[in-house]
Amino acid sequence: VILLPINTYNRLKRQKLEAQLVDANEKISQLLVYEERQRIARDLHDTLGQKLSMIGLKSDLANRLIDRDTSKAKNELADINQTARSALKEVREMLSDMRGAKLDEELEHVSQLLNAAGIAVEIKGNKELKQSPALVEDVLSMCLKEAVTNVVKHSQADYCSIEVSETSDELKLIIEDDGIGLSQPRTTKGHGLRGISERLEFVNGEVKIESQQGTMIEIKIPNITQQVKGEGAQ
Amino acid sequence: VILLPINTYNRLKRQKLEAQLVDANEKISQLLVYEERQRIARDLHDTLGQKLSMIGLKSDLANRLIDRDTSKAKNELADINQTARSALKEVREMLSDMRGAKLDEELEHVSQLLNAAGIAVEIKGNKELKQSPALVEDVLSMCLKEAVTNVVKHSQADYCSIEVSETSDELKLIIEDDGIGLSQPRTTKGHGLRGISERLEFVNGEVKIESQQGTMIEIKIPNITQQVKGEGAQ
Amino acid sequence: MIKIVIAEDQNMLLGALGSLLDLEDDMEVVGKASNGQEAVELVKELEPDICIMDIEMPVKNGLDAAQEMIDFPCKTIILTTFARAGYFERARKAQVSGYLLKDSPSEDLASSIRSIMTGRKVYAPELIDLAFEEPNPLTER
Ligand SMILES: Nc1ncnc2c1ncn2[C@@H]1O[C@H](COP(=O)(O)OP(=O)(O)OP(=O)(O)O)[C@@H](O)[C@H]1O
Ligand SMILES: Nc1ncnc2c1ncn2[C@@H]1O[C@H](COP(=O)(O)OP(=O)(O)OP(=O)(O)O)[C@@H](O)[C@H]1O
Ligand SMILES: [Mg+2]
Ligand SMILES: [Mg+2]
Ligand SMILES: [Mg+2]
Repeated sequence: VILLPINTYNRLKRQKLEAQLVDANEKISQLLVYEERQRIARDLHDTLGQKLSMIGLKSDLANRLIDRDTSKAKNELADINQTARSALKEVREMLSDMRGAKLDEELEHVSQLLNAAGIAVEIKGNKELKQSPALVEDVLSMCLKEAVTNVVKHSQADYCSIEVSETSDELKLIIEDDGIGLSQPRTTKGHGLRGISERLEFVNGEVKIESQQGTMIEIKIPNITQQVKGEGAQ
Repeated sequence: VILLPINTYNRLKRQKLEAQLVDANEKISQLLVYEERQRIARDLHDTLGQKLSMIGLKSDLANRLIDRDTSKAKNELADINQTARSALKEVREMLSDMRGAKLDEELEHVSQLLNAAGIAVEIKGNKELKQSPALVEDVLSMCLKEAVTNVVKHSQADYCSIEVSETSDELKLIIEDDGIGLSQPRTTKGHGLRGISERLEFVNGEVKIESQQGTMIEIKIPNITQQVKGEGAQ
Repeated sequence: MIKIVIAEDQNMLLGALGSLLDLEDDMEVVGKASNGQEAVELVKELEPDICIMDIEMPVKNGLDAAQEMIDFPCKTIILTTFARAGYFERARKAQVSGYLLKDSPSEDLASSIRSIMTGRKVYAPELIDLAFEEPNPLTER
C-alpha cells in the first residue's frame, strides 16, 4: 500500500528531472553556438570589415587619380596592397583560432566510424602533435576524415591502419586499407580527394595514392613550410 | 525494511541517468560548436582568403602597369574594387547566415526593409514551411532576401507582394513589384541574380523573371528533389 | 556647392573618403573630424550642408553625435560596414538622412548625397536589422 505511491513518486520525479535536463542542456548548446557566432561576428566586424571598406574606397580613389597624379595613385595602391596582406593574415589567424579539428579527436572519431562499419582499425604513431601549427593540424585532420570516409564508403575492407608520424622535417599520415582498391573505374566525381589536394596546397603538403592490394594514401606536410606558413597562421 | 532498498535503487538509477544525460548533452553542445566553426572556417577560407590574395596580387600588378598602360591599370583597379565589395557582401551574408535563415524570420525582415523604404508590402500564402528540408528553406530565404533587396535598391516601386506556396509537388515563391522594371540597361554586374541561380541549382530549383509593368520573379523548387537532396543535408 | 564635414577615426579612410568627395564637381569637403565630439563642434562652426559620420569612434560615437545634431540644419549621413543590433533603430531616432554602406561606390555615395539634399532619406537595405536583434536563446524560452 505504501510501496506503490513512493515508487510512482520516484518515477515521476525521475521523469521530470529527465525532461529538465534535456531542456537545460539544449539551452546550453544553443548558448554555446550563439556565443561562438557572436565572437566570430565581432572579429569579422572589427577587423576585416574596416580593411575591406578601405580597399574599396582606395581602389576607387586610385582609379580616379591615375590620370591626374600617378604618384598619388601609386601611394594608394601601396596602401591597398598592405591592407590586403594584413587582412589576409587576420583571416588566417581567425581560421586557426576557430579550428575545432584537433588530431586526437579526429582519430577517435574515425575509429568509431570504422568500427561501426565493421572494419578493424589499428592506430600507430603519435596521437597528438607537438610542434605543428594549428592550421596544419586542421588540414591533417580534415584529410584523415575524408580518407577514412572513403574507406568506409568505397573500400569493402576488413582492416584499416592509420599511422601518424611527426618528425622535425615533416608530418606524415598514412591510411591503408585491404579493400578492393582504386583500380575499378571510379564511378563518381567526388569532392573528397580533390578537397584533400586543395587543402594540402595551402600548407605546401602533398598526397600520394597507391592501390595494389587495397588502397594506401600517404599525406606529407613539410615542416619548413609549416613554420613559414605557420607564422601567418598562428 | 523493504521500502528503503527500492528507494535506494530508484535513487541510484536516477543519479546514473542524470550523469548520462549531462554527458550526452555536453557532447551535443561541443558538436554543435565544432560544426559551426568548421562551416564558418570553410566559408572564410573559400571566399575571403582567395579574394584577399587576389587583391594583393592585382594591386601589385596595377602598380607596375601605371606607367606603361594606364587603361590596363584602371581595369585592375576596377577588379580590385569589385572584389573588395563582393568580399564584404559575403562577410555580411555569412553573418546573416549564421542566424540560420528561417523563412518566417526572413519574411519579417524583408517586410521591415520594404516598409523602411516606403514600399507597401503584402504577404500571401504560407509563412512557415511544413515539409521542406532545412537546406531548401535556407536557399528559399536567401532568394527572398536578394530579390527584395533588389526591389528596394532598384525598382522605385510603391508596392511589393510576396507569395509563398508549398504543395506536395513543389515549393513556390513569387515576388512582384510595380516599379520601373528591368527594361532599363542594367548598370552593374551584380551578384544578386547570379547568386539566386547558383543556389537554386543546388536544390534543382529554377527562377523565372518577367518584367512588363514592374518586375516579377518566380522561384520554384520541386519537392522530389528536396527529398533526395534533403536527406544528405538534414 | 555642397559643403561637407566628415568624421571618421580611421585616418586612411578619412583621407580617401575626403579626396573622393572633393573630386566631385559640386562638392567640397570643408572639415574633417576624427571623432563624434569634434564633428559636432566642426558642424557648429562651419555650418556645412552635410555631415558624414562613421559610427564606431572614440570620445563620442557617430550615433550620439547625430542625436546631438538633431536640430541643426545640417543633414547627417551615417556610414558603416555591418548591420549591428539596434544601430539602425537609433539612427532612425536620431533622424539621420542617410544610413549607408562605407564601401558603397563613390558615385553611389555622391548620388545619395545629392538626393538627400533634395530632402529624401536613403537607407541601404544591407544595413537594416530591425527584425534581427538576435534574441539571446537563454531568455527566449
Ligand atoms: N579507400 C578506397 N577504396 C576504394 N575506392 C576508393 C577509395 N577511396 C576513394 N575511392 C574511389 O575514388 C573515388 C573518388 O573519391 P572521392 O572521395 O574524391 O569521391 P567520393 O567519395 O565518391 O565523393 P565525396 O567524397 O565527395 O563524397 C570514389 O568514388 C571511389 O570510387
Ligand atoms: N526589382 C527590380 N526592379 C528593377 N530593376 C531590377 C530589379 N531587380 C534587379 N534589377 C536590375 O538588375 C540588375 C542586376 O541585379 P543583381 O541583384 O544581380 O545585382 P545588383 O543588385 O546590382 O548588385 P548586388 O545584388 O550584387 O548588390 C540590377 O543592377 C538592376 O539594374
Ligand atoms: Mg569521398
Ligand atoms: Mg541585387
Ligand atoms: Mg571607426
